Amino acid sequence: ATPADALVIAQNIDDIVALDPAQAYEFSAGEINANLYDHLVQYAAEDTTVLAPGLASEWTADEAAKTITFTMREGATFASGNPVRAEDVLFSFKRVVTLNLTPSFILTQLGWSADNIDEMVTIDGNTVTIKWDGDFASAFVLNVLASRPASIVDEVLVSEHVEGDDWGNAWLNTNSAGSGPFVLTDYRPAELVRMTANENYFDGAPAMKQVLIRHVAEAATQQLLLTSGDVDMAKNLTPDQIASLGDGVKVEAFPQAAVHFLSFNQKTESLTDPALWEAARYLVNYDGMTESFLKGQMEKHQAFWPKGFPGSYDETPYYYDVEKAKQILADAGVETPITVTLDVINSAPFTDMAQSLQAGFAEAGINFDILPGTGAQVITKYRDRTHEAMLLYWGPDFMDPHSNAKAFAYNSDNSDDNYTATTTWRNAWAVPEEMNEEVRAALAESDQATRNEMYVELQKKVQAESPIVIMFQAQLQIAMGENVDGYVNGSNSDFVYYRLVTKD
Amino acid sequence: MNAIDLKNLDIAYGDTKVVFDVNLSIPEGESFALVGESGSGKSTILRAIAGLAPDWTGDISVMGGARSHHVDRNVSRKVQMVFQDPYGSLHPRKTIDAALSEPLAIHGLGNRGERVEAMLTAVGLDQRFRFRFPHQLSGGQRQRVAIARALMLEPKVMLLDEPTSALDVSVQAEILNLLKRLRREQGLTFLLVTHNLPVVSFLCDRLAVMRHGRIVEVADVAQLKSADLKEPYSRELLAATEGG
Amino acid sequence: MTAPLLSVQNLRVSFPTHTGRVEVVKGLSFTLGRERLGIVGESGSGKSMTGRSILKLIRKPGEVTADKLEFDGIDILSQSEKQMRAIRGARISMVMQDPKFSLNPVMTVGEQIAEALVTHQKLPRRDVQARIIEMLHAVRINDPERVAKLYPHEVSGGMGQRIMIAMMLIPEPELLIADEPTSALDVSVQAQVLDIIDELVRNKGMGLILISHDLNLVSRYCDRILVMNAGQVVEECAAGQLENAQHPYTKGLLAAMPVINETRDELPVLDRTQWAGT
Amino acid sequence: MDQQGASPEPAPGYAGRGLVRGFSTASGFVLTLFLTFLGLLAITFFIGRVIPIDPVLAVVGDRATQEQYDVAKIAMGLDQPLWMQFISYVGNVFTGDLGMSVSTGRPVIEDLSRFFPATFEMATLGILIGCALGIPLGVTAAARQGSWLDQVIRVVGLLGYSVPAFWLGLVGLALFYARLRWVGGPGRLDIFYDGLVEPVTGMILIDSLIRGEIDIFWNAVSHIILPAAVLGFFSLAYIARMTRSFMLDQLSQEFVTTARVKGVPERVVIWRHAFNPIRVPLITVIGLSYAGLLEGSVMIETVFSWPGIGNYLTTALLNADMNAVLGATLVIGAVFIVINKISDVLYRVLDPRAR
Amino acid sequence: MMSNRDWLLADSPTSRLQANVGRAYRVFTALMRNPLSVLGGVIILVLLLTAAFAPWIAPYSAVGQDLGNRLMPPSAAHWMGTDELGRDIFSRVVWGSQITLTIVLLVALISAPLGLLIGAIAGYFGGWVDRFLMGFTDIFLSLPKLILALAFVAALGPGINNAIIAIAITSWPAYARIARAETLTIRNAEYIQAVQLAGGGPVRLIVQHILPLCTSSMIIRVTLDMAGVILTAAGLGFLGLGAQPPLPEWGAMISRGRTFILDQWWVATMPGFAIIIVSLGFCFLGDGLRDVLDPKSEGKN
Ligand SMILES: Nc1ncnc2c1ncn2[C@@H]1O[C@H](COP(=O)(O)OP(=O)(O)OP(=O)(O)O)[C@@H](O)[C@H]1O
Ligand SMILES: Nc1ncnc2c1ncn2[C@@H]1O[C@H](COP(=O)(O)OP(=O)(O)OP(=O)(O)O)[C@@H](O)[C@H]1O
Ligand SMILES: [Mg+2]
Ligand SMILES: [Mg+2]
Repeated sequence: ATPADALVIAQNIDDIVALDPAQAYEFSAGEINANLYDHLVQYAAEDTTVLAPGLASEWTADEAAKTITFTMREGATFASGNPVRAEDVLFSFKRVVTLNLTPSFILTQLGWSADNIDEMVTIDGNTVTIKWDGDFASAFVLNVLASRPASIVDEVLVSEHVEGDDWGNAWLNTNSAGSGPFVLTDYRPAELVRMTANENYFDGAPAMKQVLIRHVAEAATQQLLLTSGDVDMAKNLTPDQIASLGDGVKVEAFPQAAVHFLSFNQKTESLTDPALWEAARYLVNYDGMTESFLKGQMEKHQAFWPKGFPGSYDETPYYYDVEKAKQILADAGVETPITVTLDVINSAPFTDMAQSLQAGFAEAGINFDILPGTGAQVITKYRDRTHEAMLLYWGPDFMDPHSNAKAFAYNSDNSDDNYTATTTWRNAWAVPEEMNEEVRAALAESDQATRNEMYVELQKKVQAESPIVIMFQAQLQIAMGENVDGYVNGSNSDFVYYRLVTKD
Repeated sequence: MNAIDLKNLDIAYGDTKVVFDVNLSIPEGESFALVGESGSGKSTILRAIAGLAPDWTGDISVMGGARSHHVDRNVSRKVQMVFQDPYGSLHPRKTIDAALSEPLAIHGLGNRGERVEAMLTAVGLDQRFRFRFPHQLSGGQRQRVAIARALMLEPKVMLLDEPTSALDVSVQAEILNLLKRLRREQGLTFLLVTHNLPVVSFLCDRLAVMRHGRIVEVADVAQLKSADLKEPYSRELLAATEGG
Repeated sequence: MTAPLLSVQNLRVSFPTHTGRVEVVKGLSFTLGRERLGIVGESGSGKSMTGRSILKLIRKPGEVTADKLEFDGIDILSQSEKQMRAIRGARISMVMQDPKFSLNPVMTVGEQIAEALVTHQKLPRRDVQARIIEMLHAVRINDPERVAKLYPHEVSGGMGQRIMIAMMLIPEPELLIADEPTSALDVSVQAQVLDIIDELVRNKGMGLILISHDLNLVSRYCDRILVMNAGQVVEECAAGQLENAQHPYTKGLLAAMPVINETRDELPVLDRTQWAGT
Repeated sequence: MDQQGASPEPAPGYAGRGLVRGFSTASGFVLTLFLTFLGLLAITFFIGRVIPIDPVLAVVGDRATQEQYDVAKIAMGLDQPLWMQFISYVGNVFTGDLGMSVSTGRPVIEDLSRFFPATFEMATLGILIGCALGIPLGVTAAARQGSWLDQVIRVVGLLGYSVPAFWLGLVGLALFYARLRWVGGPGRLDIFYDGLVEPVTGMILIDSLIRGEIDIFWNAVSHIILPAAVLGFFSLAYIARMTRSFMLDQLSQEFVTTARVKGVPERVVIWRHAFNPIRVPLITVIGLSYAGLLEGSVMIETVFSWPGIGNYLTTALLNADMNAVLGATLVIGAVFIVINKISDVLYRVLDPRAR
Repeated sequence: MMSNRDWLLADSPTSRLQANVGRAYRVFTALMRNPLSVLGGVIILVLLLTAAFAPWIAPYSAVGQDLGNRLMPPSAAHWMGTDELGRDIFSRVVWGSQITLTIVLLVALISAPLGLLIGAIAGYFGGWVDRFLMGFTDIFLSLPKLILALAFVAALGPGINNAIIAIAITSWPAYARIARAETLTIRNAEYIQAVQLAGGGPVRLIVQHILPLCTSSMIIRVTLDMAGVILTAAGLGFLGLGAQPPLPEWGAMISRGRTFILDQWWVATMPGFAIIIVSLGFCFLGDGLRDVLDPKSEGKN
């Protein structure tokens, strides 16, 4: 049994490399960060779909001047007791762009850099003015400011722990200096994360005095721990385990923003025919999978922006139809059989998905050789564009449709030396120039409704004609003790909140 | 020409010297015995001549040619050795046929089948032993095979290291007869190690008595027969043999 | 001669082989008083097996049967392992054929001898020590205090055999079986060792079975001789009568030995086909 | 014929003295250690080179820009030629600096001081269980060769050879933890005991005793016992079978018969005469299997959520976290060498022939 | 006319062939006398037959999916139930026997000869050659085994063949040490010296004289290690680096089935049983061979 005022979680956290918001980019690190830090504006625990005031109590945007001015919240303090000041905001952003670690691109796309940050972010008393450079809508900028690297850290506290010119990075990787509802008190990689409640949280202290996340890699072990009552929550159970859970345990489902797709590298000659792209869309056994081993874990979704968010396109016009696919291939004169390799991450459910795809595609003479590999291995290959077919997923960096439009519908330079971390470039798909234009236009559009409309159009195009077959949208199923209430898991790992959890 | 010449021979195993200043000349066709205390270095001398105890100083020559410190192919046609233990000197997984053909194969000699057959006959073994494994043979039979193997390359000199001490008297007699006959027929030179003086008396012309790594006395067999040995140790050996 | 110490009738030892069970001792019979009996025969004739079966040391899958195998009125074959333990060492002991393999390599010589003693007799430690030294001394080992602390690999073959003898004599058995006690020794040491046994046998009045293939040796140290061939006794005679042996096998063995004053050009050999054998 | 004859096992006292042979002095040992380490490092380095995983990606992730990627690559020294990287790594190692792990973001030395004791604790208990049961079982089987007891022991032992570890671990957890509640669950401690004892040795069993926390000690015992027993079962299987095989060799030796001739009780024959001489090869066997356990078992560690070195090393390797891989390999190599050295020394102590 | 048996057991064979076949026959009959090794032999035989006749034995395809029929418990239609993609586990186990057999054979054929050769060379030459080779062996031995295998799999790319090579590469050092220890005991034997005296060179000595003697203990050791080999392959499967899906490799099957172990026990347990039985088979056979091939026992009688 677990203590009444502590939430104990079994979770696979071995993906964590760094906890400093300027460096953290893995899922588990994101979840933890979300509970340690606040942003100027954020998707709050109470409703993760609405952008709410965070450390800024109010703001005004000036689209023409490309600025937003934030007024800092009165009386907010960091967990350390230090007041939250405008200076902290500048410090936080400056850290990120100066350190220039992975997540910094989210901020730097606003035109910020270590050199100009003092001009782009200016403070005046308790207001902060943010400037950006580029054709972006302010809605987009706000979303950027709600993202993980825009977390506000405690300048005073961090400054005490600076080593050399690391801006406190080493210290922040094992400690926290935020204003969030929890404070990081213990982190042992691949073992445990312990957070304790921040009694001074501006939005009220959390009910749980402690959140303990125990690293449990093995799903079966998580299940045993949960059913034995030694943890309150198990995060990585498979649908089949979920289905067979007995009494005393409940399951909550949370739709996620990540989309799963099959993509074809255009450097592979046999995969460049648009007819093949189209046929592929009829060879995926969408329902077979979501009704069986993906049940509850993934939902059929065929556009790049996830369902449930402004700008999403929810039609699923494609279905499993081998005959139709064969017809398409035959009409276009595509020679079969085609044999290509299919890279996939070597864990469930990806290998199962790959095998299901293999079986379906084989019907139409497209044979996959499945090459399972570790995440790092698959990514290495993907980055080098040496794969043929790839089964992977994509989660938006921040909750704005541009994040995905850029990944799925934009590729301004397909050359080998212009590495870009997008699905398009990595599959060597030279996006038609007009589509690139449309992406840029949508980004600049300030009218929210029009903007969403433009993204829907883009999605339709990508859905109909691209070497990327988007198949599913992820959903998290989290099993927890019946007495656990108030767990919030938004559409991605940045929106996992323990603040409202109660146990009775 | 002397079959074997040893001059100022010192032999060591690693850091310990076990044979000191040995000088011997054995004329061709002679049968010479080395007798003496256990551990006195008798086997070591034989091994040095054969090239199996490479750590020596002095001179060794065989059939007029100086010996190198190692085994080499040329010398194997001149000198061969028969070991004490008939159980340890045959490869347990090879038939007699294989053991006897091998020296021929190494030296690229033809007609192997016939030579093996002839040699089996020469050492008094029936042809039905030819495809047996060593464990199917008695000790005496194995020793015959070992002798046959040594003779395959038609050497002039045979080094015999206690060839009969592991055998009982009846088998010993057979082997001794065989050796005597072979020597007569093929004009071989024997250098025989033993601690059995009657064997020396039966098979040899001269003997050297060793103790503590040195030769203490060289004598004719006639002296042995007439109990005319000089050194006290030699006499002690003789006395023990003749018994109480 | 007193009542027989050991009487053996129709002793058979057999082992299974590819071609069925093979008897290696085939119906051996003899009796032994408090005297010295020699068993001779060529290698493999079953001498050691006879010795071992008296101590019931033949292990599966070997099998021992006998019409009678009695030691001092005790039927050996019907004794349990536990009962045998009381007999072994204390009343009958056996000098094993090869000291190199018959001594425990990781126990000191002294410990091994002490074990033979204290297994059958509870003695204060000091007395045990004294007896060991005394015994080693008796088998003519110089500096017994030092030797007692040595390990078997540190003693020479000759010492090993003498230690083996000391170990088997220390519990003062009534019957000693000595299996080739000197095979590993050169001639001068050989004589010394046998003299020691002989002396002890005479002084303590125990029975001795001396196993060897050397007829001269046996005739020199025994009262009576059994000549074995292929598991059977071919001849039994008094030691002094060996020269007059009747059986051609015995004669053959005798003749096959070279002598110092050798004049023969060829040694006579046994015609084995005469005795259906190995 | 020597004592161990042609038994299929390494000759006694061989104990991995590949390089040690010929050097018996301390300086020789140091040289051996040095060369072995160098070899280990070189091979591990080579492995790191051929693995098709980009170590930079492990640091910067898959969304980083080319610029960030390049910066990180230079920061990691990966732009240098391989031999330079190797030399500077070796140089650092000899000043005690194993570098930073990119997968935990901490100094490798700190990671190792946390993961290795966890494995050490479990492996030690495992090997103790393995010896405590395996040796008597092996001896008994040999003493009663061919009996039903012998067959049962052999089959049980062989099962230990053949059962997949993670299967046994999971079934063990499901039964003894979830169903029967006889033992603690996965992890080294119940979560609310976690972090209460300040690490001294890093081994909770020992630390809790040092700190006088008896409750925590018993809690740790209840957690470690099952994984240690699973490991123990595997080493038991190996130890029992080797013991049996060595014992059979000994029991057919003449000196065992000599002991029987003396009328020594069977128990003494078996333990004093037959068992004592096999202690040496047995120690080699135990040493090897202990070294094997100290490598950590990814499978057991995963199933039992044990923060051990096996998992650490595997994760590091799969992320091309070469500093961590090299560091852990060094530790494991050092353990291997030390264990071999110990079995060498024990060999000298226990076998008079080797003195 | 001699009966076959007489021919085989003839005391005086008339040809090399008869001598060698006769020896093999003796080993075989001795093996047959030990019930456990007979059992082992039968298991291996069944494995061989299953592998050879898999297409006829397996009632279903090994890869045919039926998502509607997934995770069915054992029944008359599916003797061992079905897995997470609705494939018949029995059929997969049957087909998997081919892979298991390949693994076992290839590892035995790669690592044992490699280890044998290295060990024999080190032992025969001694000195610096020995020091160098054994130092090298020790380095490999002190590298964590799974890591080494993983590294090789990662380097060579996934797939069962690469996994096999990786396992082979990690297992030779143990054999090298055994072979070396044995070579040391043989090296100074008089029958080796006799060949040296006849002028035989190192190659001939090692290949024709030393290796054949080390082989029997190697065969014994290899059969005993087979369980370990199968399990190492399973361990690679556990990490997702063993056989490529959808190959029915037993280790990969267990490893995939482990998430179901609490509720659908058969998914992991059935291939687990297969592994246990085959491993036992090899162990029993190896144990039997140990008694029969032991050169000590053969030299006598
Ligand atoms: N390989 C070796 N290494 C070191 N010392 C050895 C070796 N072989 C023999 N010796 C030593 O060399 C000395 C002479 O040994 P050698 O074998 O020549 O004696 P031997 O006269 O033949 O004795 P024996 O009659 O017992 O055969 C002995 O002291 C022996 O211990
Ligand atoms: N375990 C066994 N299995 C089969 N045959 C055996 C076994 N032990 C001994 N023999 C055989 O029994 C016969 C008699 O052996 P024993 O040891 O009694 O001979 P021995 O007369 O003592 O010979 P040696 O003089 O060589 O010691 C031999 O032919 C031997 O091969
Ligand atoms: Mg000698
Ligand atoms: Mg005998």
